[in-house]
Amino acid sequence: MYRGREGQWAFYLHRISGIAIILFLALHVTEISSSMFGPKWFNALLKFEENPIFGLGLVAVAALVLYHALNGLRIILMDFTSWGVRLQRQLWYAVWVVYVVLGFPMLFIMLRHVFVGGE
Amino acid sequence: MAFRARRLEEAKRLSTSNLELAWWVFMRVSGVMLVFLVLGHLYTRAVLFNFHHDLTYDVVARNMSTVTWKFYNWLLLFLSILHGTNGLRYIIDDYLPSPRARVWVKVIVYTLVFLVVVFGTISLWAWNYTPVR
Amino acid sequence: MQVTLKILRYNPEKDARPHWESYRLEAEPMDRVLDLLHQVKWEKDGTLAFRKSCGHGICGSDAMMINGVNRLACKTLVKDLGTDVITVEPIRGLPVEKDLVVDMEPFFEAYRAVKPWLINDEPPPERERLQSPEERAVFDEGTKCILCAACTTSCPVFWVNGTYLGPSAIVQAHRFIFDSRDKGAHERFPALGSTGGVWRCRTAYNCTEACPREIPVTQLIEEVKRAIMFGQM
Amino acid sequence: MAHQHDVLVIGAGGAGLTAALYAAHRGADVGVISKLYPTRSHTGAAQGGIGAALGNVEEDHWEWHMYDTVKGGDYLTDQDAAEVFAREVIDAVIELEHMGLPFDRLPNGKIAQRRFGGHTKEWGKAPVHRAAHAADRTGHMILQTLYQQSVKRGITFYNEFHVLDVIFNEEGRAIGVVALEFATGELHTFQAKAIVIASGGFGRLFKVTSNAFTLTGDVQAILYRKGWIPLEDMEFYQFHPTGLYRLGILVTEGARGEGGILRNAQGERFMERYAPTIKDLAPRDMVSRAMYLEIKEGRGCGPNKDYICLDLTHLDPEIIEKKLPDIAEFSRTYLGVDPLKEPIPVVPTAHYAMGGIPTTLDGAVIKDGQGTEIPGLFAAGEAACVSLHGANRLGTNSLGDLVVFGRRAGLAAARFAQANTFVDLPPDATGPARELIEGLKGNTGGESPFAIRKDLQETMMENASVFRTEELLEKQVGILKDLFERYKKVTIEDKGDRYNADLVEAIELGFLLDNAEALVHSAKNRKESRGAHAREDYPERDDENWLKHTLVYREAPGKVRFDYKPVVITKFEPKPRVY
Ligand SMILES: Cc1cc2nc3c(=O)[nH]c(=O)nc-3n(C[C@H](O)[C@H](O)[C@H](O)COP(=O)(O)OP(=O)(O)OC[C@H]3O[C@@H](n4cnc5c(N)ncnc54)[C@H](O)[C@@H]3O)c2cc1C
Ligand code: HEM
Ligand code: SF4
Ligand code: F3S
Ligand code: FES
Repeated sequence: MYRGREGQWAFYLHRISGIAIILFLALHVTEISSSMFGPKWFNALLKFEENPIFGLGLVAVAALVLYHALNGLRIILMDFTSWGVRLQRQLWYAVWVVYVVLGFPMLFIMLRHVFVGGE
Repeated sequence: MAFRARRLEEAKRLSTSNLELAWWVFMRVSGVMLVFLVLGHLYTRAVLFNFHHDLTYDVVARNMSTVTWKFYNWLLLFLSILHGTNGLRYIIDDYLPSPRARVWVKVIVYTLVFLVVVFGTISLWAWNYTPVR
Repeated sequence: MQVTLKILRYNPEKDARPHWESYRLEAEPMDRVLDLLHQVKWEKDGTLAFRKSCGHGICGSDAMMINGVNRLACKTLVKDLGTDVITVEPIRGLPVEKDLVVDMEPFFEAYRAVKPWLINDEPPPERERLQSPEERAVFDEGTKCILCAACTTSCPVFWVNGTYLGPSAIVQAHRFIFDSRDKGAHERFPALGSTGGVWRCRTAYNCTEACPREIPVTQLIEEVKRAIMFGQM
Repeated sequence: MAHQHDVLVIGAGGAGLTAALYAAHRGADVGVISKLYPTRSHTGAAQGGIGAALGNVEEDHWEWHMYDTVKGGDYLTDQDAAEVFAREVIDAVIELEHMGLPFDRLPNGKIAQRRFGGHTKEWGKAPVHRAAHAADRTGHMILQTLYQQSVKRGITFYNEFHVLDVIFNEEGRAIGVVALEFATGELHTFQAKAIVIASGGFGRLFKVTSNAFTLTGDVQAILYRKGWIPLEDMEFYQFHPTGLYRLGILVTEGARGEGGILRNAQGERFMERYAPTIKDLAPRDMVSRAMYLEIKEGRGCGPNKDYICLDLTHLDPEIIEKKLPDIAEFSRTYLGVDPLKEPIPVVPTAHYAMGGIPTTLDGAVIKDGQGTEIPGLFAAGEAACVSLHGANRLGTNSLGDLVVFGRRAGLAAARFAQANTFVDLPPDATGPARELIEGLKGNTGGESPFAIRKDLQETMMENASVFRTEELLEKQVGILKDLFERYKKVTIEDKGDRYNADLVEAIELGFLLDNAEALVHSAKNRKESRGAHAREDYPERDDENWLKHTLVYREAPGKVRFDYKPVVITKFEPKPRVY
């Protein structure tokens, strides 16, 4: 493995998260669209997905989306400002700070949904 | 540093190779919009609701029947699909060196994506909530 | 001090595929990796092949991957590596010809594609064309490039996508596009704006980290992107 | 494989590329053979600048430049060459600018110029700003710019082809070249109407040198081996005063041009004693000798008292970072010395061959003291000797030499090609080159080329560098004889075809030995001190007997013959050289 630094890992992670999201999105849309076939079918599907495996999968996708979104903003700053490139490393760390700040509450709530169940 | 075309032929020559630039800009513009759309979607669906238990046909259908949400979701669908598919195109171009394989994979991917969009759009407008008893 | 030099060897006349070979060497902390390669070549195994010329980072012959990062062998001192196990591999993304020697032709093809020469058809004045120190400073960084290919062959996009011009060629384009004397920006645009052009750059920064001339490569690439964008819209 | 070009240029440094461009400009079909990728040529290492009396900073005249060149060359400079040079280099610099060379600029937009060793105004009164520069990478920019123009013109390049032989017909006209393709090990023949040699110098003869590993005087040796082509003024080899301690990597004279000072262990600015007027900016031979003397008399710096300190600490850090960024970096990288804070340890380093293949003002190679031209053969750059530099080259005059005489050689070659036709190569043109290769691959004598080269470089440094005596040179003649014997038994490990660097280095070692032979014998022959040639046993310049160029021929291995060529004197009568 080439020993690249922050930029390289930011790129790989952005790419991997992008692929994962588009794959999930395709499934997700198909799934929701299946509502066309009526509530029975749809509710059955939702029931099936109550399995925590799916719940965790969803959490993972949400985590990837959050990274992709924040790093996407980092990329945009680098592309359109004169200082973004100079501060790219700091920006990447900032991405992780914001990631934790936004991500932790979200993670907490979502995990509770998965494991604690509804009231 | 003068890029602006001064003559017609020049403008033509330049315009032919503008496509990649347009996509590049689109990725950024759509990206910014998606931040709000996707994170909003995530928030309303996964955080406000207990998506894992409370999400039922009823809940979704009631929500989906308002025009605002229809439009919101459709924009989300459209932009993220376009953004994601163009991203996939970049990736396919990068990792598939053989032009033949590239064409085939792209044909398949674009067809699937097209079907997903059509399917999604139809179903989106099909939501019409009448509570099931 | 004793160091272990591991070299990825490949001789197409003998080997089916590249393989690692290790050499125990006596080295000084101030030795260049190039000195170690010479020690192997001159004292242990004369069949080792690598390029070199100037020995002080100015000719661009000896870019190679040292301990996982692209560098010039003649500009990397043993002490700077901070370890006594040193691995050396050919740069990636160009066909390996023998040991550390790669085929540079694709690299120079990209170089030629961006028309790396001053384009200005107006008849020149009697004396020099005038240019203010400020105008000169705008493109200074790019003029330092020694065409060593360390940047291009560190780029994760270039490794997998042979059609990408690569950062080095874009640096060359920058050097001319931002030269106040140059009038040919639009002639370079087709190559730069095509599918293999600047838009392929994913801002991975390996190029900037790798450049032995400390050129802010990514910065220049981004400036070229913006120049094209604002010139077009 | 066989190739054909009207004009064939050997070498893609500054001289070769200029020649190729101008020959192509005249309509010739040009091919360039280079054992390196063109941009790897050592012209790219040149730092300080290119001297031309542009007068952008202060008043300057080509006559002053000519005078400085002649005086710097200790009056061995051919004054017709110096005049042509000082006039034409002005246009050449402007032309380089038009080609796109990014010179540093003055606030008024003109090309910036700096001071350099030996360049003065009003016939030696004070240093003058004459060196046009692009930071401290002027040579790099010249090489890049010329290569860019060659690419634009679509000139044919044969990169990584090693020239092993030049072919002549019975009338002594140069008709072709044989070269080894590094990638495949194949021998190629090149048929040409005119051939321009621009293959650079041979600094690798010495242990401490600023020159690249590849500067081994190949084509000088190839011609010298023929026996009937001489080499001129080989005894004059320049040692640059400021090479990085132990490594020899160059610190440009521009560092002193910007105000740097040489100091001995006591911190004394010793050049005040040797050259009271221009001090640290005296010509290189004088400064190098002064440094040697300081070290010899125990005033060297460091624990072993074996180097001199180049002090830049009093300069504005801005100047160092802006105008001398590369040398600051070399010092930091290779010595761990920050020039902003500490003086840089330096020693004289083998730098430049004033001598080489003798030519006319148009670059035509000549074969005797009467100036008889060899048809179809031209030379320019460091490989050649028009005798612009005489006994000692001034800083910045080599880059000028490349473009002025490279251009003249290119144009003359194109003219020759227009007036003449191709000559068929002999059926086995590659014969001698093949024998050379097979001989080396077949040798089993067990001598390592590395060991021979090391001994050669060390003994040349000891016996034939800055100071010379009859005794030392005699000793070196004996050592060379021994090294030639050992070379006959040289054995290489790599017997393959592709990228056989082992073979190439062994061939280059053979060429180096020939250059050494020519240099040492010429030095032993010249019984005076002049410019870079300093004989302790003959400390005075002797115009009566030695105001002439040496031409050295190889009669048989280890046996040489001398001929002489008069020095052309037009404007300036030889005078004692004081600064
Ligand atoms: C460190 C340094 C700094 C210098 N600074 C200055 C300065 O500031 N100002 C100045 O005026 N001068 C300077 N000089 C001197 C000047 O740079 C050189 O003398 C000059 O560049 C030589 O140019 P060239 O074209 O003759 O040869 P080079 O640039 O050395 O090129 C030689 C070419 O010949 C080719 N070649 C050689 N042998 C063969 C073969 N057998 N087959 C095929 N090809 C072959 C090589 O591949 C190469 O392309 C400096 C020199 C050095 C070493
Ligand atoms: C949420 C806000 C989002 C932002 C701000 C964003 C931003 C970006 C940006 C700027 C790029 C271009 C990267 C580059 O050129 O270097 C990109 C690429 C990409 N995006 Fe997004 N994106 C977002 C959401 C999405 C979504 C929802 C998907 C999936 C459907 C997605 C999939 C991709 C893919 C596959 C790529 C290509 C990655 C690559 O080429 O390496 N993105 N994104
Ligand atoms: S930009 Fe830097 S790394 Fe890339 S080729 Fe030029 S000098 Fe080498
Ligand atoms: S590593 Fe490659 S992706 Fe761009 S920033 Fe450098 S060229
Ligand atoms: S040998 Fe010239 S750059 Fe390393």
